[in-house]
Amino acid sequence: MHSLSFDIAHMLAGGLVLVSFLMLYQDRLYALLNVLALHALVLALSVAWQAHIQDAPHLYITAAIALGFKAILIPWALRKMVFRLGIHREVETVVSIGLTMLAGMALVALSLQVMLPVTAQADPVAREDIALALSVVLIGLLMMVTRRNAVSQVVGFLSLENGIIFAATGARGMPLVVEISVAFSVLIAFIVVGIFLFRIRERFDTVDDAALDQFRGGRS
Amino acid sequence: MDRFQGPSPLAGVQGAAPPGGVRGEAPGTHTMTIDPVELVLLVPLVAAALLVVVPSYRLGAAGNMLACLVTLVCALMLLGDRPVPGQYLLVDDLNVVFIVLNSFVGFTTSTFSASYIAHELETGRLTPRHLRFYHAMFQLMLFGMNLALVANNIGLMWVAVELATLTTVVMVGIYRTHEALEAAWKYFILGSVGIALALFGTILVYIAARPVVGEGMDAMVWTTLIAHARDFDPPLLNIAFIFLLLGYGTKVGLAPLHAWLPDAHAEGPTPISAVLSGLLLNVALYALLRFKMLLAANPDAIAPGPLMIALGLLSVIFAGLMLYRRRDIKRLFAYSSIEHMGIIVFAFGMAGPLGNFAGLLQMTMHSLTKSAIFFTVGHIAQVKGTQRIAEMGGLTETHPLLGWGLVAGVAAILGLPPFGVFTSEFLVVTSTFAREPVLAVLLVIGLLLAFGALLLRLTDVAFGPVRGPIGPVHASYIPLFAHLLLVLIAGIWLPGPMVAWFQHVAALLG
Amino acid sequence: MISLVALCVLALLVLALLGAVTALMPVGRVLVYGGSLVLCLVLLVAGLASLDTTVQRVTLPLGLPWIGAHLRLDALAAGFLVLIGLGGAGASLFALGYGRHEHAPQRVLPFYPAFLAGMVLVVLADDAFLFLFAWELMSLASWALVMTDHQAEGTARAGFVYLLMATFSGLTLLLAFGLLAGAQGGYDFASMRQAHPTGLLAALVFVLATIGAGSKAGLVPLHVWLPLAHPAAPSHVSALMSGVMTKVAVYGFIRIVFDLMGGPVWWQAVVVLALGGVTAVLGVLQALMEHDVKRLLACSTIENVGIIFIGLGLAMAFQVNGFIAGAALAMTAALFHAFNHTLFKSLLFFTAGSVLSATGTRDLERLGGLIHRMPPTAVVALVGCMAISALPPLNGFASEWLIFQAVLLRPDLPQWGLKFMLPVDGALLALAAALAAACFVRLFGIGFLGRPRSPAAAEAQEVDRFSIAAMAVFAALCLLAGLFPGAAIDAIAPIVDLLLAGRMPVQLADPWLTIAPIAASRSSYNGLLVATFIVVSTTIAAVGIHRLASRAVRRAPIWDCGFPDARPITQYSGASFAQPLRRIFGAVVFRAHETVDMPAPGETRPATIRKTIHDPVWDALYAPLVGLVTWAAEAMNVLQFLTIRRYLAFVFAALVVLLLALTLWQ
Amino acid sequence: MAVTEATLAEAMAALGSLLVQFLQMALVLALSPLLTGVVRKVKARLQRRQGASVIQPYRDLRRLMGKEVVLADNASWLFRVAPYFIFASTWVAATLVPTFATGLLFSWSGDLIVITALVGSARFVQALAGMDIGTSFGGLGASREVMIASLAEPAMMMIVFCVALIAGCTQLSTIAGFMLSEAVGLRVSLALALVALIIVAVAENSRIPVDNPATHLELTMVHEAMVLEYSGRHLAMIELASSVKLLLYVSLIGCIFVPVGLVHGSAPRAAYAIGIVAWLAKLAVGGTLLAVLETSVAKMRVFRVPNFLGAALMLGLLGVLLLFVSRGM
Repeated sequence: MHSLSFDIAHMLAGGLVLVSFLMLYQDRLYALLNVLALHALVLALSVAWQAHIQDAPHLYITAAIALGFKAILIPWALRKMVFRLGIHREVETVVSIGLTMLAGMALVALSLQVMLPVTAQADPVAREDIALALSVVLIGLLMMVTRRNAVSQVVGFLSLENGIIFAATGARGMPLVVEISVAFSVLIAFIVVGIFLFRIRERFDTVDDAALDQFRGGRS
Repeated sequence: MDRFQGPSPLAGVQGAAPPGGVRGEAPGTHTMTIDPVELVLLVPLVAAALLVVVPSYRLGAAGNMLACLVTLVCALMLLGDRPVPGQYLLVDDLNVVFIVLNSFVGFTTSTFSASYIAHELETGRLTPRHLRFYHAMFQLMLFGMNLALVANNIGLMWVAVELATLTTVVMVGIYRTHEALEAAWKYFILGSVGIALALFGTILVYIAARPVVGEGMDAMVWTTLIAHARDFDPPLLNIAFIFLLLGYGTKVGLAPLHAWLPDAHAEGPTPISAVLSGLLLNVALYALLRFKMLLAANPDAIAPGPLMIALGLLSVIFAGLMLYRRRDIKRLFAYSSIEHMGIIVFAFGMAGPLGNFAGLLQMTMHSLTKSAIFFTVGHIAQVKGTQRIAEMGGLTETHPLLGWGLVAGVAAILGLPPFGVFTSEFLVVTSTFAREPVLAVLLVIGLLLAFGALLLRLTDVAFGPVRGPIGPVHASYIPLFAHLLLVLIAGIWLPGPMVAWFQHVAALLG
Repeated sequence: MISLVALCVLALLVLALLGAVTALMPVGRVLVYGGSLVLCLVLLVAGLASLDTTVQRVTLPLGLPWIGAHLRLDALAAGFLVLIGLGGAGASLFALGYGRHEHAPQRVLPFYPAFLAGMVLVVLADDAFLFLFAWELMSLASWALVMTDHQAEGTARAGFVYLLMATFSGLTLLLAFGLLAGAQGGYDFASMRQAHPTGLLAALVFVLATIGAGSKAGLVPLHVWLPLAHPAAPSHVSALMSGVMTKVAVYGFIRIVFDLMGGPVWWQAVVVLALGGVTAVLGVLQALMEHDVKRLLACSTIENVGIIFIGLGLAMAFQVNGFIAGAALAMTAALFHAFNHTLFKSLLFFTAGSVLSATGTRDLERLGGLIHRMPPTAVVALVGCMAISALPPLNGFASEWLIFQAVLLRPDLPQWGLKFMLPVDGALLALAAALAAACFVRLFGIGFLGRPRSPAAAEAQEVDRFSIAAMAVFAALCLLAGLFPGAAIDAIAPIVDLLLAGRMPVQLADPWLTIAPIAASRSSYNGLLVATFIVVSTTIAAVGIHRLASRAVRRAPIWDCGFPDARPITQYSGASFAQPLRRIFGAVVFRAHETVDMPAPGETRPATIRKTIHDPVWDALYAPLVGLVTWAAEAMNVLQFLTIRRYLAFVFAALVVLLLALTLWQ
Repeated sequence: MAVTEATLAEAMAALGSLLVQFLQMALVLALSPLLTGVVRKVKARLQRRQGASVIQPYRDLRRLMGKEVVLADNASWLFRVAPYFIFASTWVAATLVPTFATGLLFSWSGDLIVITALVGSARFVQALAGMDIGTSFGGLGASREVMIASLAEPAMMMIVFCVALIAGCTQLSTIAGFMLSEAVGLRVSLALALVALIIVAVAENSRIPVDNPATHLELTMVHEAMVLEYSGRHLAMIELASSVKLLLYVSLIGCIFVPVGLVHGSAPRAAYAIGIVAWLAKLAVGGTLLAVLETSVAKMRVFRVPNFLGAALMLGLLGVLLLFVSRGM
């Protein structure tokens, strides 16, 4: 029983990392959004499984948020936005996708290396899970810094956040998890709304292209 | 599992924590005995709720000041009457320093803000509607900061820091110019990533604590954590600290995580710049210190010192260089804040009784001085109608009080006697040099770089031919000179109790 | 006594506050300067009275609380207290009159007493914190004074360079004290005296102290601020800065190197000697090229600081070799020269101030003929010029003579470096003295003699009585110190005794008041007698000729070899006067270059001569540094304009780097 | 009684020393124009001219003193006081040099450095006086004078160092005494010092090749350019001071390098006669050699003078360095 629950949790965690890599691999925006939804789905499954094995019903709320908000609502909103704002349908990368994947590999290796000395004293879930969560977080950050497109950057942030939620739920008995996941959802909603309001087409930091060019040089 | 209440079986470790004394999650539920800690939180919260509906901006400003004053009084009461630590709230020697400082600067800033916004209304940059929002946000921000400071729970602390950050994001963007929005956006995005990293770190701390302390809320109560930190898994703590360092370090404004700071300072209303530099950075620093103590308590964990020293030094030298090319006066002082945060983090990184003492003192002095500078700069920018340094000049000639106020403030921030920053920088450099000469030399180089740049700009603004418009001033000088006076007194004479208290805190910090 | 001095400091600070309040009223000037005068006189008397007494200490509950503010009045402090009191009293007296010409008294009055207080506190301080506190306070207050005339061209740069260098000096001393205090934070001097640093530590402390005190004193190559800052301040402040503040820096050096560190090492003496020699010559050469009167005086201050440091270097050299009598001689000479320099440099700055207020210019090329318009000022200026040129029987000669005696004392020092440095320093000192004479012939000759070179100079009015009184007192003191050097030497003896546990023989015991550093058969000098001889011979000659030969005088137009040109512009100017020396020395040291643009026959444009001078120190040391900082600032500035993605990349990179570091650490 | 007798004897001795001191002062003053006259005479003879009488300088002085002074309109008091001061300080310097006797009553009131400095004082005032009227020639002379002095003075100091290091003191009487003793021997540094001193002496006295005392060609003048505006008794004082200075340097060289015949202050009276004769002989030889030198070389361009004096400075420094490195040199 324990072994099985552990294996399933582990599998879901691995799946999360895998989906993260899938994200890195995408070069079309719509596809990326689909993968994002998948990412959230895996997260939701994982959280639900944790709720089950930890016997912590409140985690189901988090799972529900992950499913409803992140797997459905956000991808949908982003898709809408890409359409409405006429954003390029391609993911603009800073370095080639191959290189990004390699870097992602390196990051996973780094996470494992970092977590290696952690003594597996209490339950092995912690060590493995956290290593994987760390990978997801790092890959999310990597995504944010290697993609020029605002939408893909939001996707990066979302996956980062998924990693954190995953870690939080993985930690047995962690308080405030639900609140945190709600807070994060609000944060993400803010970001999405912000992008939409400020019409950020290309870059994360461009509020309005035309206006920006005027003062960027003159200010310091 | 009951996650929200219930006395911890381990709360008794810290001494006396009677079950009834533990605070509930919502402050103020104990109507019978409201003690100062709750008031420190409650007052701003209630004020925020009230101010959002007050129509007149004058009334709003007055209410804002009043609320801050009451908060200050409550904070001062904490000095004498200190409640026992509970599961959520904690008042100890360390955070009392911060709370009192926070409330004081909050109060003076609200005074400054009253005269500042009057001018903003005149020039039409803000409307009364904005101001209602502004005042409410101001109080909310103070609430967030105070909550972060008194929180005995690392999760709660995280939430509070984020609340304070988000309110300031909104405040930074309040002018709704392109620049302001861009600054707010930058702040928001970088802040969010910082939030995420800090959270991850917090989770890791929990995971490290859980096997020792047990599941549930106890594993997030700081007093419990510190009592058991010795037994935590060191590698986990290490990773946690790196995430916390970067996460809260983003808020502290350490290079290379600083990017939001100059823009947020430059584009927001000046009271907010003052609060950002004087308070928010301190709050984030406070969070960092708490975790540093945690790490220091574990003999096998990585020493937090070197990491902090490295980031601190990097910030000092980086900011020192960045200061040279600044053309916006508020951005200039924002970089100076980065520099000083670097010094403070460096001092805490060096640790030891002298290093920690110096860090605490430097932090206090920096808060007072930098907010005083922003008060001056705010009025100067209003008089000149711009923040461009090139359009200011000869201020001591045209506006003697403002000009000399700026000179005094900058002299203080540059670490010249008779002001208090001198004392702390003296301690930092001398105590470092005896232990790590190379680091001290690097620090001195950074200090000199920053000194040169700030002095150069000060000379431009305060002296030389008169440049820019010579408008009338409607300044409130009291907050400015109150701060400068305090800094001056601290430079000459530090009250014995305060020193003893700082020394105690320094010992706590290890 | 020490409490009296401390009270004086307090009173000065109160005066500073009063000055800030009453700055714009006429009474403010009288209050501040009158008060400063009285307080400085009290300090002077207190210093004189404390020279011989035992060490007095007092600890105030200020500053760093667990240390307190330690004040200590020993012979060394008392000696410099005398110096500050004297210089301060003179400057205050002068300012009572001179201050009337100030455009913005509110920029001077609050800072002037604070500046004095800072200097007094430096010499009183007995712990590192108070010392540096006072040191920086002194810098800050004087910086504010430098910025007085803030709208004048060059003031901004002067103030900037000054305060930056002052802080550099402060921070360097901070490091030095940090080393001396050790990790335990023994910041009071008493515990520093106990911990004799050795080896590398001592070397480091010495280097830092030399840089720190030297940059405040104006040692080459740390002197660049001095010719900028001193002239920019009001003249009485310039007098204080040049005459007194540089001495306070010398005090700092003496305090650390001789008192706190214990014995020096021979290479340290070589370093000090080399710095002193180079400083002396470079300073005076720079002074020769200057045409701004106050800049010229400031450059000459550099020279004199060099001379003082030569004396200190000699003292170190002899002390290292256990030759205490020689060390005492050299130290006495250095201190005496410091005292003398205070006298004549203050005097000269006063005269420069008088000239400035009388003519409105500091440009030598626009002066001339002032001896007719301002006779008393001219007389005292002449005394000052002769004193600083080390001409007998004035005081400058007496102290330089002592230094020469010290150089000649021991050619057989065992260390090769000292063997080499001693004669070279002697030569440099001689060269500096000769060039100083040339420099001050030029200053007085161009400034006061000849015909006026501008209408302002032609219509100059003699200055007020206070100024003249101050100048007259200092001129008289120059003369007195020259006539009775023995008194000064004996007064300095307790200081030397404190530092070196040895002293020069008592001088006043000689019935003729001759001074003999070692023995009369070896070398001796009697200023009084020489002066008497000169006066008597002059009188005899004048009276005799007037009685016996002719006394007829006829006024006539200038002869000038039969080609008189009425225009004053045909006179030698400051630049032309310096030309030969500029060619000889300037071409090598300053890369001085002249280009003559001679119009072809028939052209109507005027011929022009253009001279260019490069400051080698600035070019070699400061320009690259400025360039480096500018370059780095420029390169870093890109970081202000990056996209959020790049900033995030920094965060990401920091995270990865730290995690990597963690794995490596593990 | 015994006490008073002793005191009396002391007083007599003191009076005697005082007399000798005054004798020296008077002799210096009285003989200096003669030395100038001798130099001129020898020079004239070397140039196959008859030349003026050796006492011509006395006549010149008398004539000048009797004349009225023509002062420029804008001459200041400094201009009028300067000649007397220049004369007095040169004279005092000269009397500090042991001419025929050492250890005179006031000889300890100044050593070799003081003598150099007194000459420097005279030059300082002279340069100022040259600039007082505000003519281009005065400035030219003063400017060149200080240029020469700025090299000659350090050179002189190096010579002083050299001698002082060998003798172990700067007191001329003691130096002379030491030079008379056997301890001196032949030393390289002394030879260097001698050459340097001669160069300095030539420069200080405005002699060919540095300056020409006889010229009045504007562009070559140094000393004469400074005194162009002087006339009458003022000029007389300056001329006399120049003569005294020449005598000073010849005596100085004699005293240090040829101390033969110098008597000590406490010697019997008769010995003074020998001393004076020896001194006169030295003066005669010195004056003749100077004349020969002046006749045999040509005047230099002004900007070659620094090289000439620089050589003296270097020689002096070399001598001193040698002494620091090895006492035997």
